[in-house]
Amino acid sequence: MVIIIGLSLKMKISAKIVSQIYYQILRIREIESRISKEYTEWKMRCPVHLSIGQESVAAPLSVLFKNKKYEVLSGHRAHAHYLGKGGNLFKLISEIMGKSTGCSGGRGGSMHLIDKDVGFLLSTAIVANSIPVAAGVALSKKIKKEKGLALVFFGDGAIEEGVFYETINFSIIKNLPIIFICENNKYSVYSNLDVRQPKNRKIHKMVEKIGIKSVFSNGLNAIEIYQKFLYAKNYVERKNKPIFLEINTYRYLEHCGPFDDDNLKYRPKKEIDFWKKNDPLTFLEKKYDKILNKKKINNYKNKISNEINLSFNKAKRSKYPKSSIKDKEIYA
Amino acid sequence: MVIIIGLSLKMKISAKIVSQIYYQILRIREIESRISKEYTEWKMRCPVHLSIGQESVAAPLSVLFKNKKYEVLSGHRAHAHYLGKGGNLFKLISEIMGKSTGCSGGRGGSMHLIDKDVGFLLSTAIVANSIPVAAGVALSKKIKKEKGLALVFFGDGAIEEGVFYETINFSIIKNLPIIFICENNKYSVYSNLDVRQPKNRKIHKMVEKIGIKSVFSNGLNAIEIYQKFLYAKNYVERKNKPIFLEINTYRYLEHCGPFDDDNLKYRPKKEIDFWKKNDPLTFLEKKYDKILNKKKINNYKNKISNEINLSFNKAKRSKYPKSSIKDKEIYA
Amino acid sequence: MPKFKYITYAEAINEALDLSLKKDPNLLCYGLGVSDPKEVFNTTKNLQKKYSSERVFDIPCSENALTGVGIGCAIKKCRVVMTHQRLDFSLLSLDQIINNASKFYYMFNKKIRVPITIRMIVGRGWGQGPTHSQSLQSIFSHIPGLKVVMPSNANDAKKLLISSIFDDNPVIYIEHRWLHEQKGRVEKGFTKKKISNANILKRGKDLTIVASSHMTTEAIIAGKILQKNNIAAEIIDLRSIKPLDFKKIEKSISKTKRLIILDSGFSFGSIANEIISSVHIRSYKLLKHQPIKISMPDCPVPTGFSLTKNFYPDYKRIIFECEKMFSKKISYEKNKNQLHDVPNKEYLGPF
Amino acid sequence: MPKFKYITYAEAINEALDLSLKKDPNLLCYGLGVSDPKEVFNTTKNLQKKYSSERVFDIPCSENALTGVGIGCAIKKCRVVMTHQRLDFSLLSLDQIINNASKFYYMFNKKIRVPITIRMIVGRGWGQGPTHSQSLQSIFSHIPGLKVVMPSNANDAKKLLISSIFDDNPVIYIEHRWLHEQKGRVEKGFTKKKISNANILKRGKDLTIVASSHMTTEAIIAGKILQKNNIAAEIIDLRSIKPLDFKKIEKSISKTKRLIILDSGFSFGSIANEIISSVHIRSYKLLKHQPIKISMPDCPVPTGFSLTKNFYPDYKRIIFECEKMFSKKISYEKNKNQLHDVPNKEYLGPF
Ligand SMILES: Cc1ncc(C[n+]2csc(CCOP(=O)(O)OP(=O)(O)O)c2C)c(N)n1
Ligand SMILES: Cc1ncc(C[n+]2csc(CCOP(=O)(O)OP(=O)(O)O)c2C)c(N)n1
Ligand SMILES: [Mg+2]
Ligand SMILES: [Mg+2]
Repeated sequence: MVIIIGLSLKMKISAKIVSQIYYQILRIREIESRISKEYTEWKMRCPVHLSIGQESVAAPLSVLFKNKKYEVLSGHRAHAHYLGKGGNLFKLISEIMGKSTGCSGGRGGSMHLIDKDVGFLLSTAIVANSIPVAAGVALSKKIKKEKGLALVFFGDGAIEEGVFYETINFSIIKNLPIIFICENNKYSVYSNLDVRQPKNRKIHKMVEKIGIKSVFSNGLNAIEIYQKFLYAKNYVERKNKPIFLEINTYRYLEHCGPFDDDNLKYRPKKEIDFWKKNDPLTFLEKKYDKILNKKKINNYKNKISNEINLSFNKAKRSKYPKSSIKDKEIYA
Repeated sequence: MVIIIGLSLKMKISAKIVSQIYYQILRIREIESRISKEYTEWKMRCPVHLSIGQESVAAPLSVLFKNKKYEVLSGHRAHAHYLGKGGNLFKLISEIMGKSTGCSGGRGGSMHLIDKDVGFLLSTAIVANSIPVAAGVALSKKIKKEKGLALVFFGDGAIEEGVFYETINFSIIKNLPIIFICENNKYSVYSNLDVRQPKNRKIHKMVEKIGIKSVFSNGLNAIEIYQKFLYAKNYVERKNKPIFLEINTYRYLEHCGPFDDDNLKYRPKKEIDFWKKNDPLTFLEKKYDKILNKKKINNYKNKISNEINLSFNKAKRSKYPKSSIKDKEIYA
Repeated sequence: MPKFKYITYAEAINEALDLSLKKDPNLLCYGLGVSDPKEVFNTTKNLQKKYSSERVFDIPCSENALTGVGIGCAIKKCRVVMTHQRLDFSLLSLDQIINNASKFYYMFNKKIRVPITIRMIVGRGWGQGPTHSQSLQSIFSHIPGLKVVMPSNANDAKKLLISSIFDDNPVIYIEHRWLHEQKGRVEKGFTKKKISNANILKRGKDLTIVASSHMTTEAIIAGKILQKNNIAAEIIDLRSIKPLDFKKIEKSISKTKRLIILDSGFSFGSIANEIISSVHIRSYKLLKHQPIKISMPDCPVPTGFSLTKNFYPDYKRIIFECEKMFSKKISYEKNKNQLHDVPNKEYLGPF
Repeated sequence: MPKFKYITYAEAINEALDLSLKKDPNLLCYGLGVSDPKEVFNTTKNLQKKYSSERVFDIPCSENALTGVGIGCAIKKCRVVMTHQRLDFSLLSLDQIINNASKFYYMFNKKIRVPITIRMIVGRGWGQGPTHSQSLQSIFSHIPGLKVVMPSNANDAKKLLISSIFDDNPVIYIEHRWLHEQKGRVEKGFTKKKISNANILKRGKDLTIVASSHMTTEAIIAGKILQKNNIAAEIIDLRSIKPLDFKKIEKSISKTKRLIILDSGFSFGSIANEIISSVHIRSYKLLKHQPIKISMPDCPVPTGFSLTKNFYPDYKRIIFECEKMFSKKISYEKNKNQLHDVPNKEYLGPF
């Protein structure tokens, strides 16, 4: 039997999927915005790297990879992936607030999230260092003949760390079931790709030459992203090989923290405007106006707003953990 | 003015150059063979990684890069590069014997060679870790507006270390004057490329996609290697950009030590035979029989044999260094 | 004209870099963020503008290669100052630091030198957490061939940085994020301070307190409280961890016969042990009371607000130990309820 | 059937791996050379053949990624044993070991465990030189969350390796190249030894000698010589550096009142200091004589034959210190002129 894994963007998309994707983008947007707003009460005392603008990269998780057999790992900018994967909002907010009800018991903070129950394996704060860990997760699935695959999210900066290449190489040799997702927002902190990588480099083309199947998705269109993820999923599950996915996207706020930092002028106004004009939510609203009508959107907003209010309030009322430095906390 | 850097292999090669290249290959071969022979007196008490079979990669150094402004760095298998660059044979043998007259005073051994006077900057024993150091040397030349360029030699195993990619990336961004030379002998210790890198990967093609000019040379033909080096030199000096050169080659003896290890059978007999049949010396003797006649070769052999005898004898008579662990030996 | 000015630790570092870049036209200064709008907490302010992007530049996220590049420059007599915004990021480059930089001078028989300075900033507070707040001076000072300095105030920060840069050895220069905004009286001009000279911050006859970097801040507070309670503590600021000025410590304890060491590193294998062990080996009967080691617990640093409370040793710990040591109650006003996870009131996260 | 057999340290390791691979079908064993003809000095002999190349395999030269891969497997309950033919190569992977493996259990609130064992072999002799012979247990044991074991004999090598593999924490398992060929009486079967239990190799009332790994070999020789000279040394083999069995040391010195510590690491910041410091802090008046630290000098290890002579501390150093400690001449036959850079006569380089 020949398996054909087509990558046709003309594939028919159901209204349900459009709605689901839209809903998830909206949800992540609203949650991150609320974090941004409440941050200035200075009660969330840990660094936060918000994903506003980049939500559509995470949204397909909620449709395609909800099952626990799909295991997600991420880096410092992980809220969206955690939420997309079905992570619990209350536990996320608790964690950022340092409460005992946090997904990492307040020990990890925004950059160290975990929720094994939904297959969100972990996120780490050192650029690129969860990439090989994800490959290990994929390897363990092969060894244990588990179904599913591993997904790991990282930025364009991570492409500059040697461990990225080492991991891609190894994943090819071992045919690991893993999707590598590079969320290319063109910046590492305040530094443009130009000072960090060769001009005109196409990351996915370079990566392809290492020997791994590589796919690019236009990040302006959340449905295209969804389709590329679907393709990637089919590719890995049917071919038993790893795949690399580059998605270009844009962060609206500052690298770390709750504000926008357009005043610092490290990003051209034209560039910012371009991305905001093509915001994923507006894009979908326009393109699928039949599906995404006012009423539906308002319903979504209400539902999300309720979820947010409940979670934030509960998190605020939750207790701080007590410190323990006993050996049994440090050694298993 | 348009500068054309041609890469025509039909370029006319002078008899002088053929002779020089042949001489250097022969010289390195004879020296390494003598080391191999005398090693079993167990007086050279340090690991040695011999270059027998791979000499033609180093030979062009003696013709094209003799000047001190060309600065060479290498790894664990460095004798050939040291010799090709004009390093002193007596100092090399002394170093391997641990004598105070060694190029590193007996402190470094075979894997840590240095001879600044001839522009052999250093070799190190950790796979790939002299690669970024070489890029730093190239950067310093740019800063100080020095002429020349840096050359760094490493194996196919080094391609697997992340630092290699990091360095290539940086050298492109900064337009560093450097030639990266990958001596691809298909093995890392006993491990075939197959268990370490994707099947059918062409290293130079992968590296090219990182964004650096890349060139491949057939390692069977020492004159082609010479020509590719010449091309690389012109490229770097005229374009002020880095270049990557892959040369396929073959090691005749064991990875580390004086013997052959064909009995271990980790390399197919056919493969070994193929390379030995196409030995660089025989290849040149056949192809340039007019230039390389018996008499000339005998002259060369005598000259080299004299050099070797003198150097070995002098090294044997040389003193061992005294140990000092005083602070002034460790801190400059 | 006054010989001093009153500037912050960050400004002092900036001045040291500025003067050094001016002095040595081949000096390079690079690291993630050195030319970005925040300029590494202002420590690299204006340097790129002044000295060009050839010499002062931002880098890719490639800590390992860029350390090797720095070593390559250094052996060619282009000195280098490389910066890590957090010490933790330098762990990616330990092969270069340990297998190359620290060993070249000795193993190449003194034929090359590696004048590279690696700035590492230790984070603290505001949820820096386990991977943004490690103070690993122990690891670096264990390696022969490296020097390790940890300035505690603006004047030392400036002079020790200039000395580090113009030292012909690899120097690990460890800053503390909570010191950057502290002001101090700083000598003007291109001035150095010998690496290996501890500094007596306060004289006293009853007790020797050894500290370094941000820990000296706590030692000073404790010193004042103790003084009011008729205990005269001598406070020694190590300045450099390696070489370690053991002589000055020995001299002090032969007078005070009592020793407390503050260490910002994890307890097991901390430099505090090196000092206590040396005291024990060289004059094992000298002390009237067992030496006290006050260090970070052997536990990853948690992120949450409540968890870091009482996690870091502070002046109260010193007082507590002194109460036992001198068998007396020591009275002091508890600090007004300042938040424990910020260096000062003006500080708002997240960085 | 006898319960013991007489095999080498390398064979004991091989047996531990074999039994563990059999016990746990998800256990992986990989590293450079594990399936090559030399099979890591025979320690991984036949394992690939027996357990397939899925579970036992050679890797690319990518120490950093493969450590991360091991961590990823481990959190998914696939235990991993990774091997470095030299400890020095592990320096490429310290970000994974320190920022990830050591911290996951605590920072993720005990929700994941990292049962990875990283074997590291310390080289010595035959020109191993500065980058193939470092014994950096100090660095690893400074990090909370890691365990560090250093077996000194075949039986411990086997039992501690099994324990390390089935421990739910990251364990750094440090072997010494010169022990691989040493034979010992090894218990048969799948047996473990608790990590954190030091071992009293010899009882004595006059002096406590603490050692670990290959250094115990020297301690044993010295112990015999001392015995003949009427000095009864108690020899403690640490077995694990972290956790450290300080209780056993304390008990011994409260009897002997004298302490010598052998450490194969560089002196400054060595674990010997941790022990001496703990003794000083907990019972600073106990010893009748100052404690003695015998360690490697603070100097990169040179390569040349003549330079490594007298570079490594040996039993003669112990005797020398004891002569001072007990103020008496100790007589012993000097060893026949055996070469100092090989573990035994059969050994011929270069590896
Ligand atoms: C090894 C390491 N170096 C530097 C940092 C500091 N840092 C945190 S996030 C970041 C930017 C990374 O950029 P990218 O990977 O593109 O992710 P983005 O923030 O754009 O999502 C940097 C440099 C770090 N955490 N780890
Ligand atoms: C980081 C590191 N890992 C492993 C080793 C052990 N080692 C020494 S040489 C070598 C082989 C490297 O192969 P390659 O780069 O192809 O060079 P070749 O020996 O073939 O010339 C290895 C793995 C090392 N020295 N450093
Ligand atoms: Mg980015
Ligand atoms: Mg090779």
